[in-house]
Amino acid sequence: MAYKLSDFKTEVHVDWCPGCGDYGILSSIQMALAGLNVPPQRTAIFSGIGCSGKTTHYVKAYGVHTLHGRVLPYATGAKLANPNLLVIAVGGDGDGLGIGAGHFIGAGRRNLDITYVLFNNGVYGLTKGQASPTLKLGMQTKGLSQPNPNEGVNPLMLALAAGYTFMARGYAFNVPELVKLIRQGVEHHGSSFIEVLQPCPTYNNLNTRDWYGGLDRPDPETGRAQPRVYSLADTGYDPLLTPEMSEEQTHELLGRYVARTSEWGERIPVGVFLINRTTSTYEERISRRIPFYTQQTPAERVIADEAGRPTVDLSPLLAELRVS
Amino acid sequence: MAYKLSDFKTEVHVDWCPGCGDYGILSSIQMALAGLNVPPQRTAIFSGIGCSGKTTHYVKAYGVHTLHGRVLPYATGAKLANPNLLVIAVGGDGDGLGIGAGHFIGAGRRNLDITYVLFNNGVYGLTKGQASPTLKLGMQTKGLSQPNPNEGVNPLMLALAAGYTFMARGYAFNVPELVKLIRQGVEHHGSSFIEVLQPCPTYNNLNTRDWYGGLDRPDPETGRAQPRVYSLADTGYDPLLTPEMSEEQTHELLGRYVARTSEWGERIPVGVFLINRTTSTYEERISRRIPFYTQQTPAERVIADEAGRPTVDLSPLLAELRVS
Amino acid sequence: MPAEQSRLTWLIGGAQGSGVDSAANIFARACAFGGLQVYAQREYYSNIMGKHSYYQVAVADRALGAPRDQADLLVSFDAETVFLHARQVCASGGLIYDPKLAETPLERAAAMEERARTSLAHYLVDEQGLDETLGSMIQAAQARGVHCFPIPYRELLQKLADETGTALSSLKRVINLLAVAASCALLQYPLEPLLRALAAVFAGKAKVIKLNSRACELTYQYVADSFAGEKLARHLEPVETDQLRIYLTGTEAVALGKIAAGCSLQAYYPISPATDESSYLDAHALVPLKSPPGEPAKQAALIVLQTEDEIAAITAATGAALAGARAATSTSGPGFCLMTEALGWAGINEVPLVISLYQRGGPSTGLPTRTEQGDLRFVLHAGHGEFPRLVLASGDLSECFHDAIRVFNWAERYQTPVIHLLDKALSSAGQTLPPFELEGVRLDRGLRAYEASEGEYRRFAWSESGISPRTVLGQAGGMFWNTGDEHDETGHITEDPLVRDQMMEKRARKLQTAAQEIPEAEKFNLFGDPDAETMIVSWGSPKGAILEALEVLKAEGHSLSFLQVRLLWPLPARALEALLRRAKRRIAVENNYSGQLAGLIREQTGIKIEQLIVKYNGRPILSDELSEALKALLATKPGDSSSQKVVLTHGI
Amino acid sequence: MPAEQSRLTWLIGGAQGSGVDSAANIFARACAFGGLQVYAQREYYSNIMGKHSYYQVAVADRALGAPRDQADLLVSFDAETVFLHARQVCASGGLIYDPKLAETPLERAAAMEERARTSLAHYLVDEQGLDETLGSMIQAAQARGVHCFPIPYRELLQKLADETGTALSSLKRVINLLAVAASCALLQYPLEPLLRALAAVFAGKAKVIKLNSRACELTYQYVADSFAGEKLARHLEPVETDQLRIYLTGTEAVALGKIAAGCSLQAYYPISPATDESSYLDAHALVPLKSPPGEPAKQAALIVLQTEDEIAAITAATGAALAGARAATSTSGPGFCLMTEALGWAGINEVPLVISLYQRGGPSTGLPTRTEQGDLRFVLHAGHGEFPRLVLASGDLSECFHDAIRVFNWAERYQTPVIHLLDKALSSAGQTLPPFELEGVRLDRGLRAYEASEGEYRRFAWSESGISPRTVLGQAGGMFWNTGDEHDETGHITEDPLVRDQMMEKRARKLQTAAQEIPEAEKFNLFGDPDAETMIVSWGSPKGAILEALEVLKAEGHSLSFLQVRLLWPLPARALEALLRRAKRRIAVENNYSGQLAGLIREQTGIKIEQLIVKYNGRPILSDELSEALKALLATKPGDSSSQKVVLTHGI
Ligand SMILES: Cc1ncc(C[n+]2csc(CCOP(=O)(O)OP(=O)(O)O)c2C)c(N)n1
Ligand SMILES: Cc1ncc(C[n+]2csc(CCOP(=O)(O)OP(=O)(O)O)c2C)c(N)n1
Ligand code: SF4
Ligand code: SF4
Ligand SMILES: [Mg+2]
Ligand SMILES: [Mg+2]
Repeated sequence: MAYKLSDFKTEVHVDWCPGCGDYGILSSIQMALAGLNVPPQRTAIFSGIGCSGKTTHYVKAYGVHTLHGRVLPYATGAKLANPNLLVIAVGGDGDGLGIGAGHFIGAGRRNLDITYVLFNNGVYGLTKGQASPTLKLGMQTKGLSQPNPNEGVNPLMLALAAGYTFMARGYAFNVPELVKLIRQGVEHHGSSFIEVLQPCPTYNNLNTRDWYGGLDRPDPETGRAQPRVYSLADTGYDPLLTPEMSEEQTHELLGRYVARTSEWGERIPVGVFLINRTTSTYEERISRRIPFYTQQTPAERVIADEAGRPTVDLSPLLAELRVS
Repeated sequence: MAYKLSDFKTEVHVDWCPGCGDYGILSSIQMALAGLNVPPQRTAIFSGIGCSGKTTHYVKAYGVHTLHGRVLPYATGAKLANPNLLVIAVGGDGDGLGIGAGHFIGAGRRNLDITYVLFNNGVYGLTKGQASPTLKLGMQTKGLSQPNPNEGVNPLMLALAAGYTFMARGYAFNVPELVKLIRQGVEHHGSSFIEVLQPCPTYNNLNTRDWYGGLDRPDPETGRAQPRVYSLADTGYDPLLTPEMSEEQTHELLGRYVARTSEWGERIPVGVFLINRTTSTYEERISRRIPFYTQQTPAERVIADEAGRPTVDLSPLLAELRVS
Repeated sequence: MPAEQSRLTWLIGGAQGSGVDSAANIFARACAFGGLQVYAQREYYSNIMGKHSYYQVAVADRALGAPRDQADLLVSFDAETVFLHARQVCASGGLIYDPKLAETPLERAAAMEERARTSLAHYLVDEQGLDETLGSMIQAAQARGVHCFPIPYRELLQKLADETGTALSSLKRVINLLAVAASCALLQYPLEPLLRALAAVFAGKAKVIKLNSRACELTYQYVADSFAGEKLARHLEPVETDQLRIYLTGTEAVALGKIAAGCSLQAYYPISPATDESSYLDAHALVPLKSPPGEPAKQAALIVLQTEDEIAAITAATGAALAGARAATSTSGPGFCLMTEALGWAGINEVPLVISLYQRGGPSTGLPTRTEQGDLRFVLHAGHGEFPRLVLASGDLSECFHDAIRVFNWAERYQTPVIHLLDKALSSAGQTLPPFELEGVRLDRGLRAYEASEGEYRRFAWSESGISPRTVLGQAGGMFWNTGDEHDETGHITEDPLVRDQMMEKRARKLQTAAQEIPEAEKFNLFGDPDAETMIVSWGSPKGAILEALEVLKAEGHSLSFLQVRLLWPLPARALEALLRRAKRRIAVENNYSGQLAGLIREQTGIKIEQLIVKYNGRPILSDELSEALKALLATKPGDSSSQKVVLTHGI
Repeated sequence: MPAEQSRLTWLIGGAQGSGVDSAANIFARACAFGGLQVYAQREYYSNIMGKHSYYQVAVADRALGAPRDQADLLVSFDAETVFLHARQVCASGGLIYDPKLAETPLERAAAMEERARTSLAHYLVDEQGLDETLGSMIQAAQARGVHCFPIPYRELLQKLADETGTALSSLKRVINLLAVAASCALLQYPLEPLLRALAAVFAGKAKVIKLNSRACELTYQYVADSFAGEKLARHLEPVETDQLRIYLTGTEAVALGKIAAGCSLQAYYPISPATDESSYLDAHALVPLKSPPGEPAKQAALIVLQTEDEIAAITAATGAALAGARAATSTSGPGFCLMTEALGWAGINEVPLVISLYQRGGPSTGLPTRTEQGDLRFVLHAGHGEFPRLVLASGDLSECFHDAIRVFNWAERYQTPVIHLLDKALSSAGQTLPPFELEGVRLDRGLRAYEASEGEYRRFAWSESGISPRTVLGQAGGMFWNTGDEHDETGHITEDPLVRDQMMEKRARKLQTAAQEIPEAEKFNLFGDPDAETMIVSWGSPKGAILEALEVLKAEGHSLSFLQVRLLWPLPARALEALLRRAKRRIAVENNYSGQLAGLIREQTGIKIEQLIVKYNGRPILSDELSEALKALLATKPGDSSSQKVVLTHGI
């Protein structure tokens, strides 16, 4: 059965500011979902708190708008309980890398089969424009009384350190590409991390749509804008890390990864940065111990008969404790 | 005035297990302090919760044994309030990179002039040997019912992503080297991070003193143990990152950093991995706005005259609000 | 004129981000510059742009302290405002609207709540027999006697554009100002104070002032000309006064108090409605100090640290307090949840720590930009185990300021965390007040061991009062240890059962000391007739509405007293009990579901406050709905069970 | 024989990590295999090796439920144990010690608390006129009539080494077993059950069993030979019984309850004293299911997730609950602090979530391995704003098991978080019990919308009971939205004041429904003489000590009743009030500082429980100190103010 975009749209009034990058991300998620052939009811989207957090209400799928910074553990619990759910987590940069940074690391280490889309706008949108953890040192967006005294954290570097096995960056206003990235992320087995560059026209007056598009630096010859955002794939960058690769090849890839992810300002690469095929997913690790894990999921387990009598047989456990 | 080791020792009974690596770290801290020529009363040591957290009680300096995972923000507040204090933070790997990982990132972004010593024993010691966030995937230490299902996080990679400007790794049973590293860390301007490989003979039966020392793999010729731990400095590794370096040189260094920090198992490098001189400290950034910050510190500010009358003059602020 | 008449309620609404706040701000200042006093209350969604927000500005020739349900003049420039608020306008009141929107159907107000839309459709179609357009709303209002004034905003702007040579598109942000100018004209309030307000708000921007002033003049003239015949019953007249006045919000009052108290470090994580306080402090990081005349102005540092989360905020503030700074954090419910563990740490380590807690609608994310007094019981018991804390609740902006100073004094005197309880209603309330005075203010840094001697000093030395002289990190001779574990006198860990008992008792005694030392006047206020049969009991922000209701009831011959509890912990149980026992009928008024103060009072005094008036829809208690509710209650018998819990539901 | 006589208290101490636990475990099982019943209590420091720990094992021919202060036989193999516990041995009791340590001076017990050392020095030197050695402790004990038995551990080990050809150094871990064998010999208890216990504990390790058995035989013989003359007053006799019995701890009882309840995901972060429960579950991740005889045994999955912190633990459990699993988390005070925000989220989203909270000494890190009932008030109000929760406290191991099932039923039936209140005393208590029966157990999954239809289903549909049929993530046709914000019936955000009121009221009504539906027998227990003048009121773990004290007092002619409150929220106020009013004198017994239940009862019923017996030194209430305190109280007049608060201070 094929799904349409409208199958993934609710009727809830979208209350983002005009021109917000969130619109592009929302459409991309909806389009990616429509293309995946998974019924909306098998899909659960989790979100954090922020402008970005409202996304779940606009998508027609099970939608869980959680607490500030906690989107990943909520999503983790649901996916663990029912590994057959398609689980997507979304949230802001403050949500994910400020208050939620600890969970970001924790989830990366697990490599559960979920996809995390980070709305990177450099600010705390919903609380009126304070610096988010990704805002670079010395930048002074509209809402700040002084230049940012903190260095901005690089989400992709952090994701690498945390252990995510699929890393990509998209741009909110390049919807077709973003749809592809999200789809790839969902199809990847393991934890996928997708950073999305998201203009916030209301509070981030530095990294605007025009700025990403390079409108401030037209080509002297053609007069055309020279976008800052460029495609990694176009440079021949190969993101694949496989078990076959030698230590040297691995280091070469990681070196490239670090070099490319640290590019910022004049040229900003988007695309897939890393696909790590050298490790197992959390689900696989559980299945080693519990072979029937994905067939008889914890969520769907029948715990009682019709009369409510427990299906569990305590006697082997009681026998371990017997003192008679 | 020169200080002796004993100037930094309290009479509190040390209650670590025999053979615990913490003893080596404690001595190293005390010796480093004795060598720094800073009076004990100008020094404040903060610790998290865990076996490692008890360190503060054994050091004769202001000692603040905080909450599980929160050592860095407590230390940050104290240092910010009194930038003339020598502030050292210590804690376990669970403390710092599990529950405290978010603060680890936050502190790195700030680059305040503090030194953080992480006791990496691969386990949660004080709660009886659960896997800590640094324990590698698939390892099964004594206390675990199954192989570790999480990938271990690499503290030095995380530190790089977070933005620390001095990164080093020491070994608990190489006290002279560790003393040097701690001293260098304290003398560095900015946030220093020192990971210490710490055997926990009680719960970590894999990464033991013997294992680090390579007793399990004697040289076939000499029969002598071939230690896993080796000195980075001996390989000619140069950790310095300066503003003069080109982008290429920077990438080369970062590539080396990533390669070296990912070594584990047969060869484990220790020493200084990175000294980043390309950025300012948090104190410097504050001083730009508040030029007298380090002279008239927030902590020592006189807020009232002898009669208790506030020294503040509200009138300029009230004038801003005048409606008459 | 009677009390009722001297007060005018002006209400402006519009989409978030469309200038409602600045219009209200300018109108309030215009009133203030005309010698009047104002009380303003802001309502808005947890949203940045597009959802409906409104501002109510109450104006009178005397101090006001509460919002009201009924409006005298409703000012709108979008359709949603008319739909939502027209029914609030009193029969002889006025309504300003954009005639271009007359055809707008209800369904076009896209951001409106479904429930409101349904109820409006019912009102228009079923009750009024009209269609679902804005025009019908106007018609229905007119039918009730409301004077409706169409203001052709677009034309006025066009005129302004033509006259000043500005592009029409860049004038959109001026619409809200036109609405203000129109209000002044209709209220026959002179233009001059409005122009002064403009000059003050846009100080330094001559061009903006000029353009805006011209816009006001144009509109004022237009309205005066167009509606000369149709008269509003209510006027607004400037008052001569040489009183100095400031206009500020609750968060600013708290921030000023912190600055006066010498707070030198505030650590915070952004959260509504607390953030504004930290933003104000951050913008005033260089604190002016008194300097002898002639000498260059001196300054001190106030560090505002935006942390990675609230756990970092409270722990960083604690670290700073240990170093000797007066340190604080400021938050709201969700953030406070994350602080409870560190609160206990500060408690067991006897750290002077100030927490400003702005309550908002709960539970969970709840109603992030709406008000509630739902956290009282939580703050009393937050943190596992038992340790001393003080909890003080402010009831108005003046208390906000002075209490913000007081909590630092208590924190240092009793060496323990102090929670300053505030809420969204207070935080966003705007009010004219006489400038705060530091004359009588004294800062008390508590017991300090400035000359502690090495090796002898014991941070937690036993004492009768429970208080031990304190040193700070870095001080010579005063070395101490802290730990979240139970500790001995030097601060080292102990699990000895007897030392444990002593330490528990030492800490608990500090609270007894505080209870004895703090003057009654700082613990509670008694208003109204102390011998009245009926006593209202409340705390925090309902104060203003209660005082206004008391006046109204008094005018109607009902004499009541009002016990405002300020120190909620340690609760002055004995004194309260004595007062409460004097009344025959007791009514608790609280902005929460269960009547938390009433519960606390019963626990501590045994007295059951039989009647509760509560409100939990996220809106502040309005003085007129409260007086109605009180009147209805007074008409019942005290024991009547049907009136045990009255729920107030007004507000939009 | 009188009740008092049938009980023996055996106490073993030693440095952490030296085998005290396994010795106690084996002794307890040896008693159990002899048909006796035991109740064991463990005390230890927050330390891995070296600090003093001890285990008390009470033995009788009937069920026991509480620890006691006085010991009949003290078993030691280090010096510190003798110093600390010798004075606890009753006059005709026994003391086993290592004669090699006789010269050990007090100061050599390096890990001892300073306060204890000082007080011991005072006892030995000032009171007894002796020197500060272990020998003097023995001497003083003997002077009191205590029989002291020197056991030459080293020689016995040497003999064992020689006999079995094992290296002496590898036999160190056997010392504790020698002490057990010596105890049995002195108590004239047969060797056979001890050998059975060994076989059970080391099942599968034939060599270890053999060596240990030989060690026991050797020692047993040696003691029988050496101390044939010196007789202990107390014997221990096996009892014939064909009752089945298990021996387990409180955490195991809770874990078994969770398994029986069908819990399939537990998320946790390590913390004392909760961790053991999760470790047990983790070790039993493959849950056995009932299968028809002959068919292969079926299994189900129980996922135990160790998270990065407690916030992740509670939120992951919530996510799992939303997916349909019976999900739980388990923690202690500091961890619970971090869970309060997410508790509110589960509350507003009506998620069935179970939290097992093991209270320990607070505040802050406090006394991490000691007990307290200090968190009652905190859990009642944890989380900002107001939302429903149920709180159930278990008083013994059998309740631990059944309540662990019950809380899941309630969580699903009332679709809200349920807190299962436990504490360190319960968690580490070891007890013989009949094997748990699932006969009467029924699992109630509450209202589910299994056949919800797309587009019509509303997760938070209005209902009289407050409960709406629930669907789970992934279910066809039951799509819902959740948010921490206030929501409408479908779960989308709303800030509408009327919808808000409805939702607050809907959620609150669930609690009323629960209050009506839950049978009284699950809300509280009334023990003793229901018409007694004096009523003891308590909750949780003091139950055992109170029941024992009641027996003692009854034997002395005092008739009392005991009201054990189990459902703490919603508190069955009306029923409690009726019971409490029947008594003339009411005494609350609590393991905390302020008497939190007494406060709650006063708040909810108006009844002031005048007399409090509290304990807050981190140790459980001991049945003998409690009966003494009760006797003293009963000797005073009810209104006597000097006896309003009695503080129990015993325990080491
Ligand atoms: C515990 C807690 N602290 C603070 C807040 C207030 N808060 C709401 S949204 C937000 C920041 C949003 O920023 P971001 O995550 O970057 O999302 P954006 O709005 O930019 O999409 C904050 C701090 C909260 N809801 N909960
Ligand atoms: C909030 C909270 N959760 C859990 C604990 C329990 N706890 C005490 S120590 C510890 C782990 C210690 O591990 P690590 O930080 O690695 O230190 P180590 O003992 O290994 O030195 C934990 C989880 C706590 N004290 N506080
Ligand atoms: S504030 Fe920024 S992020 Fe939020 S909706 Fe507006 S534009 Fe988007
Ligand atoms: S448990 Fe491990 S880390 Fe803790 S004191 Fe013992 S050896 Fe050291
Ligand atoms: Mg953001
Ligand atoms: Mg560790």
